[in-house]
Parts: sequence; structure tokens; C-alpha cells
Amino acid sequence: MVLQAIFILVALFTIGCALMVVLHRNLFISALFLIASFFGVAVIYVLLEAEFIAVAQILIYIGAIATLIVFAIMLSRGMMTGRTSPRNAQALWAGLGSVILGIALLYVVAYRVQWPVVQKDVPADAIARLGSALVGRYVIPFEVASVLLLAALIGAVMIAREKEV
Amino acid sequence: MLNSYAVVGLYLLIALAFPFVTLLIVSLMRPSKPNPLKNSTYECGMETIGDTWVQFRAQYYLFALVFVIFDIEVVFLYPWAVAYGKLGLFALVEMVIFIGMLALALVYAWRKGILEWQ
Amino acid sequence: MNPLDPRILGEWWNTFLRGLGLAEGWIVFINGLVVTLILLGFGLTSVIFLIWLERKFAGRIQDRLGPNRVGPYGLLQTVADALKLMTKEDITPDNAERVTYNLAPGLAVFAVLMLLVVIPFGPGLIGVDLNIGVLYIVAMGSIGIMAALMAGWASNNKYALLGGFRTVAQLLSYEIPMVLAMSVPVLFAGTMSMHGIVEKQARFQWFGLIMPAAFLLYIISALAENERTPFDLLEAESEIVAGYHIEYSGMKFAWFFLAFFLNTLILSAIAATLFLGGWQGPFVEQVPILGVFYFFIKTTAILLFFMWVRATFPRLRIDQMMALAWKVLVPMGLVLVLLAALVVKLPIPGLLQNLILFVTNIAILLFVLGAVGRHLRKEAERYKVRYQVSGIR
Amino acid sequence: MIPLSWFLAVSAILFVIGFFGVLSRRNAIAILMGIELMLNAVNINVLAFWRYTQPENPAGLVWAIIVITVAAAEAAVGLALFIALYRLRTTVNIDEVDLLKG
Repeated sequence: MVLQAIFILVALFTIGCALMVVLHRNLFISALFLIASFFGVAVIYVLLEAEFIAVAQILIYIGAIATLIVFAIMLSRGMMTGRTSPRNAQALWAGLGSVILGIALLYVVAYRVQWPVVQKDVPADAIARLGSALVGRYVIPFEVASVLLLAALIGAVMIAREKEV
Repeated sequence: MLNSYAVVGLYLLIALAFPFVTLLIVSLMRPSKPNPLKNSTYECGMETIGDTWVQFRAQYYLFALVFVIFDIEVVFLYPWAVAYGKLGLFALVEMVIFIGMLALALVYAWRKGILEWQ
Repeated sequence: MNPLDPRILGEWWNTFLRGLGLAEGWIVFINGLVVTLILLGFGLTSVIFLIWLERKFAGRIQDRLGPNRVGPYGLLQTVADALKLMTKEDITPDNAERVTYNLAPGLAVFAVLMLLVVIPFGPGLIGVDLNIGVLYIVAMGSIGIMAALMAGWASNNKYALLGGFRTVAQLLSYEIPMVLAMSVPVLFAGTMSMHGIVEKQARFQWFGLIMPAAFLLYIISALAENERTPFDLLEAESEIVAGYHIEYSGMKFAWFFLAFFLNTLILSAIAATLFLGGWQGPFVEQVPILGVFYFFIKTTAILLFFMWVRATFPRLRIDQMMALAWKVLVPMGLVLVLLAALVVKLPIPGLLQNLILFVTNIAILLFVLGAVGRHLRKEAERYKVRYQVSGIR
Repeated sequence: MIPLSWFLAVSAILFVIGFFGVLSRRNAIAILMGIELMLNAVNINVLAFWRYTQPENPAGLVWAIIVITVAAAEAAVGLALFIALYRLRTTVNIDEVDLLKG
């Protein structure tokens, strides 16, 4: 009961912040709401007993990605003031389409599919299992991730660097 | 496990509310007589020239970029460190390859002069 | 049955609550409330003492008395300062972004207060023993970074924004070596839980003694994460006046101030926990309450070290600071983690492993110090040549 | 116990909000924020199914970490692109960027 109440509150908080992200004129405030909604998602992960992913969410989404976004906003002048409309011409159609998509998805989730659910506890050593899976069964994605990071760094540096004159 | 996070959650709510409630209480105790001079932006007595939210150099972004790469490495490193005691030598080899890639990224950034603050 | 063991006290408390016929949920709630009140009370009072200690200590080092007017030995000076800050007018600049401006100081305090919850003060004396304790500390740090950025942006002041940007750049850069240093105890202990790490350091198997280089790495990055001298160029008054909190006054400034000092305390407590064995020490098995004493002795020792550094060193230039993080500390951290992993897997007795780790650590430290020293000498040489050419002495 | 479908519903709503942001915003960085929201929704889904079907199998956690990694790499490169674009055209509004018109 308590758990469900907490979940509803957190979910409402997350969704409200996400709405503000897409609706607010000021990009910086938008980014702050994005951070708040990342935090809400982290709490949802805790409710799913995925504590490690929750902390990774805070570490990477709030600590790294949000910082990158804020820096990028600061780097381009006059974007926060919003002299023009933040939305493009197709916003109305996009809104309509999104609402329809949302209703369809919720309908499917609520009525159409019976998901097979098992009642099991998360093992206490879930993190250790994750660690051995990363260098055992899932070693290919693990190493590919490092290559991806290297490639991303090189690519981003190539693009963003100011060329010397 | 959720029980211990319930304690953290309760603590979180109170720790979050505490500074703001204090600010609210204190705001009733203190004087508040604003005037335009007092409320102007502090700039060693000078008037601010131009908009504050001006464009910043890409330098900051490049540092953040290198940081992001290493921050993600942390997420892979820690579960590995936790599980390491039960793993064989292959775990070390794989981590050496992983960290080697990141070291390559660091060397690249170093060679390109990203790490120099101008 | 030992009445001085906090763990047994805790058991007794829980059976007492169950005996009252309360449901499990209510017990969790009451325990949470008790933990919260104790931690918040401890955090706030310790800061009052800490500020006094820092001022007194710095005064002694600089051959003056330090605060000595309010109360015995000036002990109540901080209380007087706090009262003054509370009743002081609080100015919000007209240009500021009001909501964000008011949110930032509270968030800064919040991010630091959250850390108190995972610190083991003694055997069984921990707010919550999370499975992810060490990473939790790092994650809360990133919320603190956001608070600095928000304060800098919302003040709508060029100095503040520049200070905020510098803060973020510095905190991000030093987070990596700090995380790498903290991964060494995790590797040794095989767990991220703070209590688990302390328990693995029994009988003077302190990770800071086995890996002195990792300990030093942590200390240096903690100084930087705390924006302390020699890394306090975020508030370099000669360059950017006061950093991101320049526009703040009254209680909001007090919150930034409190966050700063509480962060010092917590970072030293974490250092004591991860590297100096936390509450471990002689006779802790027999008299567990001694653990609290050991913990505070170690924490205070590191605190005094931080204060000593602050009273002694000049600050670094920003380019030196960034270069130190990325060109010295990060490679060193990577090498240390891999070294620890390699030696732990060697098929030799544990004592010999520790000895090898200790020796290689000292060697790495000497090598790094030598390299940095050579670089600095070369740079000084270059400057000398340049000044001679241009005729400036 | 919270029903699985609640998590899926939150994830669906979050996904749709992100989708709307991507379609309706003019600013490229705002579009990127929408994409991040969508990736978060995906991760909630992954972890919900991990928790309710195979909590003993770390595959779900590995999945989530890989998604986070990809999101970070994508944000890094995407924002670098926007910065370069801004330097070139002093705008990051997508409907003003049509390089072929020159």
C-alpha cells in the first residue's frame, strides 16, 4: 500500500518534470527540469530494486549528460531568452500524434497483454553477479562499449574543437 | 532492501525540506528593505556591460567530454571491482583492455591539446 | 552480552519496538526518523565546532590567537556569527532568476547532508548500510555540482557565472581521480558497502597503509572536491571576486558556508573509513564503543591535515590545476587500480602481497613526484629565459 | 507489490512526452533532451521486465548499463555537432538549418 502510494507520487513528479522539459521556453530551466526528472527515474529504479542502476543513473545522467547539456546551452548565446517560439510549425500535429500514441500504448499496457510475472527476490549479490557477467558472458558488449567511448570522444573532439588559425 | 531505502527516502525528504524551511523562518526574522542600488548586480561598483549569459568558450565543453568518458568507465569498473575476488585472471586481462581503450582516449585528448587550459 | 556494543543496543531497540506491537512499516518509519534527527543534529552542531576549530587552528599557525571574545576560548563565536547571518538582510539582485537563485543554496546543503547517511561512525553505528555506499557518495557529489552551476547561472552576474563554470570544471576533473582512488578499497574488500569495507580492515590491514599512493590520491582530490586551498581558485578574489556565491548574502550565504565545512568533515570521515580502517583499532572486539573514539580520532587527524594545508599553501593556477588532474592524477589512478588487481591475484601469501603493494606504491609516488618536479623546473627555466629576454627581472 | 503494468504505464507516458519534445521543439538541444527522456523510458521498461521476470539474471542490468553508455556517447557527439553547427550558422534551430540552400 505504502509502496504503491510512493510509486504514484514519484511517477507524478517524474512525469510533471518531463512535461516541463518539453514545454518550458527557457532552455536552462528546461534542463533543470530534465535533471529533476532523471532523479525521479532513479527513484523508480530503486523501487525496482535496481540500486546499482539507480546510482549509475544519478552519476551519468545528472553528473555527466546533464552537465554536457547545460554547457552546450551556455555555449550558444541567446538561446535561453526565447525570443522566438520554442515550438515549430508541426507542434500541433506532433501533440495530437503523441496523445494518440500515448493512449494506444496505455491501452495495450492496461488491457491487451497479460505479462507473465514471477515472484522472486533480487539476489543480495546482484552487483557481484553483474560484475562477473560483464567480464564473462557479456564481455563483447563490455569491450565494445570501451571502443564506442573511444570513438565518441575522438569524434566529438574532432567536431567541437576550435580550429587553429 | 527497500526498507533501508525507505530510511534513505525519509532522510532525503527531511534533508531537502530543512534548508528551505529554515530560509522561510529566517525570512520572517530579518529586515527586508530593497532598493534599486542595493539590488543591482554586484560588479565592483560598475554597471554590468551587456548580457551576462554570453557565449562561453568550447574549452569547458571539451573538458566535460573527457570527463563523461571516464565517468562511464566508473560504472563498469565498480561492479568488476566488487566481483573481482571470485574471478580468474581473465577478468584482469579484460579490464586491462577496457582501461587501455580509455587510456588511448586520454592520450588522444592530450596530444590534441584538449587538456591544456588556454 | 556487552552493554557498550551499539549493535546489541540496536537489537534491543528493535525488539522493544516490536514488543509494542507495531507493524514493520512503523518500525522502519520510527527508525528512519531517529536516524534523521541524530544525523542532522550531529551534522549541524559539528559544523559549529568545526568552524571554530579551523579558525583557531589557522590562527595558531599564523601566530595569532584566533577567536577569543565570545564564550570561553571563543567557542561561541560561530554561534554569534550564525545568529548575525540569520538576522541579516538577504539581498536578491533584480536581475537574478528568482526560483533557481533561491533553490541553489538549499540544494548545496542537501547534497552534503545526504552523505552523512552512509558514514559508519562505529560498529553498528551507521545511518543505512547501503550495498552501493561508495558510489552513492560519488553520485551525491554530482548533485552538489548542479547546485554550484545553478547558483552561478541564476545570479546573472559575470563573476558568478564564470565562478560556477570554473567550479564545475574543477569538480568534474577531480571526481575521476577520486573515484579511481576509492575503487581500490572496493577492489580489496569486494563490496561497496561502507561497513563491509571497514570490517575488511581489521588488525591494521588498513588500505591506506597498503596503498599509500591511492590514499594520497584520494586526499588530493578531496581537497579539490572541497574547493580548499590549494585548489580554491574558484573563489580567487583577485580574479573572480568570490566565485559562484558572490551575489548571496544572509542565510543563503550561510548555507553555502555550511555546505563547505560539512563537506570537509564528511570527506575526511570517508578518508578515515576507506583508507584508515574507520572504527577499527586495538580492543574494538572487546569494547566496541571504542570504535567511535578511533573513528573520530582518525577523522580529526585528517581534518587537521586539511586545515594545515589550507593555512600553508598558496593556490594553483587554473591551467596547473587542470593539468594536475588529467595528466598526473588520472593516469596514476588507472595504474594504481590495475596494479592492485594484478598483485591481489599473485599466488603468494597475503603479507607478501601487501609488502609488494607498499613498495610499488612508494616507487610510483617517487616517480610521479620526480616527473612533476622535473616539469616544474623546466617551466621555471623557460620563464627565466623569457624574462631575461624582455628585460624584466 | 507494485503491479508491473504501472511501471510500463509510466514508461509509456515518459516515452510519449519525449517523443512530443523531439517532434515539436525547434531547438536542437531541446530535441536532444527529448531523446534522453525516451531513452530513460526504455530503461524503465528494461528494468521492470528484469525485476518481474528474471531478477536473478544480470542480463537486464547489463542491458540498462549499455543503454546508459550509448545515451552518453550519443549526447556527447550530438552536442558537439550542435556546437560546431552553432559556430557555423549561429543558430541551432533545426528548421533554419538547411545547408543545401546555402
